[in-house]
Amino acid sequence: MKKIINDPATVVVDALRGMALAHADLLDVQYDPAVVVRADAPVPRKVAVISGGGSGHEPLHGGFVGRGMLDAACPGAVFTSPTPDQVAAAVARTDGGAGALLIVKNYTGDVLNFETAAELGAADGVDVRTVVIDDDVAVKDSLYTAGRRGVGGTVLLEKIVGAAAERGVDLDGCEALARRVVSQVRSMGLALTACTVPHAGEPSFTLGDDEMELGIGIHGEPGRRRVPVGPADELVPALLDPILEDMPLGEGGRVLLFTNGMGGTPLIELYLAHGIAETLLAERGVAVERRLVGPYITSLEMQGMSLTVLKLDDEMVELWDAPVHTPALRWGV
Amino acid sequence: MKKIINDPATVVVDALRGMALAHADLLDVQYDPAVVVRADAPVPRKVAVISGGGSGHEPLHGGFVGRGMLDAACPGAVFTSPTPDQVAAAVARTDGGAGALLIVKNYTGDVLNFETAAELGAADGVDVRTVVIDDDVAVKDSLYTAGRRGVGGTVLLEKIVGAAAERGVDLDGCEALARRVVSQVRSMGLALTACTVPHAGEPSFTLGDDEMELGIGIHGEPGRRRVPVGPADELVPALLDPILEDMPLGEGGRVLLFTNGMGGTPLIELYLAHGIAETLLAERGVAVERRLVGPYITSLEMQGMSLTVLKLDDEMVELWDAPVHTPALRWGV
Amino acid sequence: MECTAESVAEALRAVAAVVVEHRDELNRLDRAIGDGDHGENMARGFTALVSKLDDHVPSSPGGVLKLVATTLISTVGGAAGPLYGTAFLRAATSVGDVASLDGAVVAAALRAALDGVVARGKAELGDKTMVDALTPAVAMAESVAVGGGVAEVLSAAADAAELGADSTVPLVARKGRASYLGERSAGHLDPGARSTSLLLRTFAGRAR
Amino acid sequence: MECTAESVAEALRAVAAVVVEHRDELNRLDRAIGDGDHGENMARGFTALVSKLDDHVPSSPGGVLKLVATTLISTVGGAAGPLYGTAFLRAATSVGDVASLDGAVVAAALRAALDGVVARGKAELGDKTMVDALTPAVAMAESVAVGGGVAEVLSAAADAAELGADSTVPLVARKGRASYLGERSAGHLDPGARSTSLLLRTFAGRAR
Ligand SMILES: Nc1ncnc2c1ncn2[C@@H]1O[C@H](COP(=O)(O)OP(=O)(O)O)[C@@H](O)[C@H]1O
Ligand SMILES: Nc1ncnc2c1ncn2[C@@H]1O[C@H](COP(=O)(O)OP(=O)(O)O)[C@@H](O)[C@H]1O
Ligand SMILES: [Mg+2]
Ligand SMILES: [Mg+2]
Ligand SMILES: [Mg+2]
Ligand SMILES: [Mg+2]
Repeated sequence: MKKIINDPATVVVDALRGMALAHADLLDVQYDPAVVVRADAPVPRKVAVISGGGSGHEPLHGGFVGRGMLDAACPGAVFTSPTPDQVAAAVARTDGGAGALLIVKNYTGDVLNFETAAELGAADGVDVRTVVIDDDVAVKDSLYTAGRRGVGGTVLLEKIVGAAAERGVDLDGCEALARRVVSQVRSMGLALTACTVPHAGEPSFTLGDDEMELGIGIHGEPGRRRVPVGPADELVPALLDPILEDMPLGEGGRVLLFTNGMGGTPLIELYLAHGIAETLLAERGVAVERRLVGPYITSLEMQGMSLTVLKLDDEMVELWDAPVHTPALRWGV
Repeated sequence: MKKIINDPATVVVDALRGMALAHADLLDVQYDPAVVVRADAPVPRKVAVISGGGSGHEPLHGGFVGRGMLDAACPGAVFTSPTPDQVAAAVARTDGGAGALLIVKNYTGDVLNFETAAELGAADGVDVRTVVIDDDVAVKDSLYTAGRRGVGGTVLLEKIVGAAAERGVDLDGCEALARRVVSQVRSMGLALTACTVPHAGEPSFTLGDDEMELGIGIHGEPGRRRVPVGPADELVPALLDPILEDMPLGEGGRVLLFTNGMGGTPLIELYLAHGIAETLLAERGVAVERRLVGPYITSLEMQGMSLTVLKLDDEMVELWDAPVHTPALRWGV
Repeated sequence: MECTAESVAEALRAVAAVVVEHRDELNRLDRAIGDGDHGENMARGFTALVSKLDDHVPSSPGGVLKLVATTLISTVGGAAGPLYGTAFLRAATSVGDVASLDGAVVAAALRAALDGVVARGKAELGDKTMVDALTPAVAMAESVAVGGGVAEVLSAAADAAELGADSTVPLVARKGRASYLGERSAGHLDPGARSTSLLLRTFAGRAR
Repeated sequence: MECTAESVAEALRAVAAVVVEHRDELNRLDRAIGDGDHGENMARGFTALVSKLDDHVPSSPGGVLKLVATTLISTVGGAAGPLYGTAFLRAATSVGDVASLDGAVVAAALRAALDGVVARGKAELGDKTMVDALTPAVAMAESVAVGGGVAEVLSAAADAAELGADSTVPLVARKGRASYLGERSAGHLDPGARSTSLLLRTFAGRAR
């Protein structure tokens, strides 16, 4: 394992310190418990939008804290959900009197910890709602699994709901919007290499020289199946087809296409894959109206990519375009 | 070699197609010869700022085309400088009547090809100037080398000169500013892993499990020396000290600190390294007034990082803060 | 042996040492079918617990168990944090403020812990989770508690938990991260079941 | 054998085939002390040349050489593009519009090519570049050209270029990318010197 770190036990805090220095204008970083807070929080009468999860997916979530997106992010240990007291501290610190919406990726640990926190928050008199995102079509949503995982759709959800909250939409409205986004977004990913969690010191799985994991999550967990690596013209449909099977868009569908890098894949490959995906969508009569290309929800240094398709409506387009000013996404300001 | 590509021979063009689709509002991509042009080019009476180089360093340079930065970028084959006719086409396409400034990284191939292009441009009646950036302190600038390489400083140079051109500074002014930036910027990088050029199919060098290359360039070429990987607290000074030795800042120096990822290093490590670098600078009485953290000039999937320090003055700070709207850098708009 | 707050605290220090010792093993088990952090998570939690106990040992066994619960909840994260946290919280409530534990109290506490884990995590027997270790442990504890002391109860529970943990190997996971693997999760020991059996074995060892 | 535009074009097709055949070797040499693309760059250029020649063969040897120059300049990139481009451009100018080449003309063209490379790249003998292959080649060509035909001149040049290329092995590079390596560049054959000797050997083979 070769990493630019000091001690695996302090990686998250050490990185937070650098982040605090790099973005002092945007972020107020607290360390005990660890919470990344929007510098001007609490914003009076605004719904606080809060997310969090294991570290190692940067820029998610801390990189999305700021005007028009998240009020706070709770970074857990690497690939480990945050604890309830982090979430409770985030709620307390950002509560502007309009309640808080917790955006939770669907993993057992995240759901349980945020649930516990929501109970604590509610007990403190803040109206706290939780929305669980589960956009990963690689996992069958059945009684026999923990349900679909939350992956790339999380970034789009945080942007869109963050914009609504910034505009003064109330908690009911934000919650309803969030559920609508969740119902209209689907993702799938693949990995060409595994990643190494700092404390583990060795990769979470090993792949042969011409193998890849199809249907990978974002925690270095193995995927749905292991298949030979093919050309991009085969890889992209292997992600896009299951997404589209799961969300019939029909002719005239309008979408946002998000081509995401898993952390170790260069931008040149992401653009290449994005071009293929956009062309395939166009061939099916789907209109790609917005796009995002880059490493926004990652698995440490894993090589690989994911595609996320969000079915758009006018309101979502407007909210996507609305100003955002965070370390990782910035426009309109 | 595992990459999300189709044919090594068409990687650059295939990626350009994706880039054109992803950023249709910002970019006009031409394919023969390959040039990425600002959508609203030529801008009348504005100096055209043009750069280019081998592909595989994305977002450099195409990701920096747009308002307030580059008018055009010329992407060569992977790690191979572009040809003179690409550069000549970029000049012809962006000439707004105020001349063109070519920003060239100091590599024999780049310098020779841009030189030839400048001759062609001049012959066509456009006033073309060339500024060569050579900020890599890992290479001794002597008769016995091709001189220092152009690395991280290129990003800062393109932003600052691009802002000046956008404000209407004339060609003499842009050229003088560019030379001032070049004289005040220094960089150094390291690699934890090598990278694989698509057509080569195997890594450009191999590193042991606990070795790194110190003083790496951006083309997968081996570095100054091979040393054992240490903790971040040792790696960061190993980059920063040679930079500071080469550019005495003294107490009260004001700088921009750019912590760059080589493509395969996750953001969590970059923030961690950035925190250490900023702290070290503060300890020496150097004021870090601006910062940039992320993978902006890369070597495909190489794991590693570089530090760039630019000595600031008021004008540079103002130009750094000025609006920029490109695929990879965006603020103020 | 009397089962006071002090002796429960001592047993927990022993548990912490065992967890740290087995950290890599638990990580490795979790790497095979999860995300490789179970040992790390547990070690972080129990290490934090030890430094809290160094500060101050609550006056009753129930108080100590409650401290374990809040510490694990606020330091472990992941699935294990809330699950073990809830388990210890329910155990604490079940124990109440008695000054010393006996076999029946311990068996009841284990039952409460299991109920808490199931309430929180909704796993059933055979889903390849810690529930597969805890369920037989509780059953054995309850039958031995009819007349047995703390040592017998815990020792029986530990034996059963080990068998239960082993029984997870062939199972296909239906809860937690391992469930994403589907059939590929079969053939591996569940890390949470393993940690449950380690905890019970260590408690049993201290109670002798 | 007469050295007409057609036969020069044929020789260039042969060169293209040889370059493509040695692409991996040149890449490998460049990987050791450069960035691993020299074979790729040369193959791209000469492949483009072949398709231009398929379209149309200029009427004079000088015209063919000029087509080589412009094609390499616009398709090779890197250091090799402008350097080989300049070499062929100067050679074309030196040859002028004669209909057929003789030994003296070829030797003079090689001298012009070398001067062009040096003017463009500023490398000296011993800097571990293509200049180390081309310089002895020109010297030998000039001495053989006194009375020798095209075949003799090219064959002597190729022999000398091979020796010159081999002589780069122990050298420490002082120009081009390899110079960044300092002492570590010693012990490797320079890729540009190797491609120069391949070109000359192939020309020599076609002239026989
Ligand atoms: N729903 C559940 N009910 C009971 N136990 C569960 C459940 N989900 C997961 N577990 C247990 O948690 C263990 C994993 O814990 P850990 O690795 O610390 O958390 P995470 O899965 O969040 O990384 C699994 O081995 C399993 O025994
Ligand atoms: N200044 C120079 N003068 C002469 N030849 C040079 C010079 N710089 C580099 N070369 C030659 O170019 C070769 C490398 O070409 P190539 O790999 O195609 O370009 P790049 O170095 O830009 O990747 C070297 O092996 C060397 O022979
Ligand atoms: Mg985890
Ligand atoms: Mg090159
Ligand atoms: Mg785990
Ligand atoms: Mg090269």
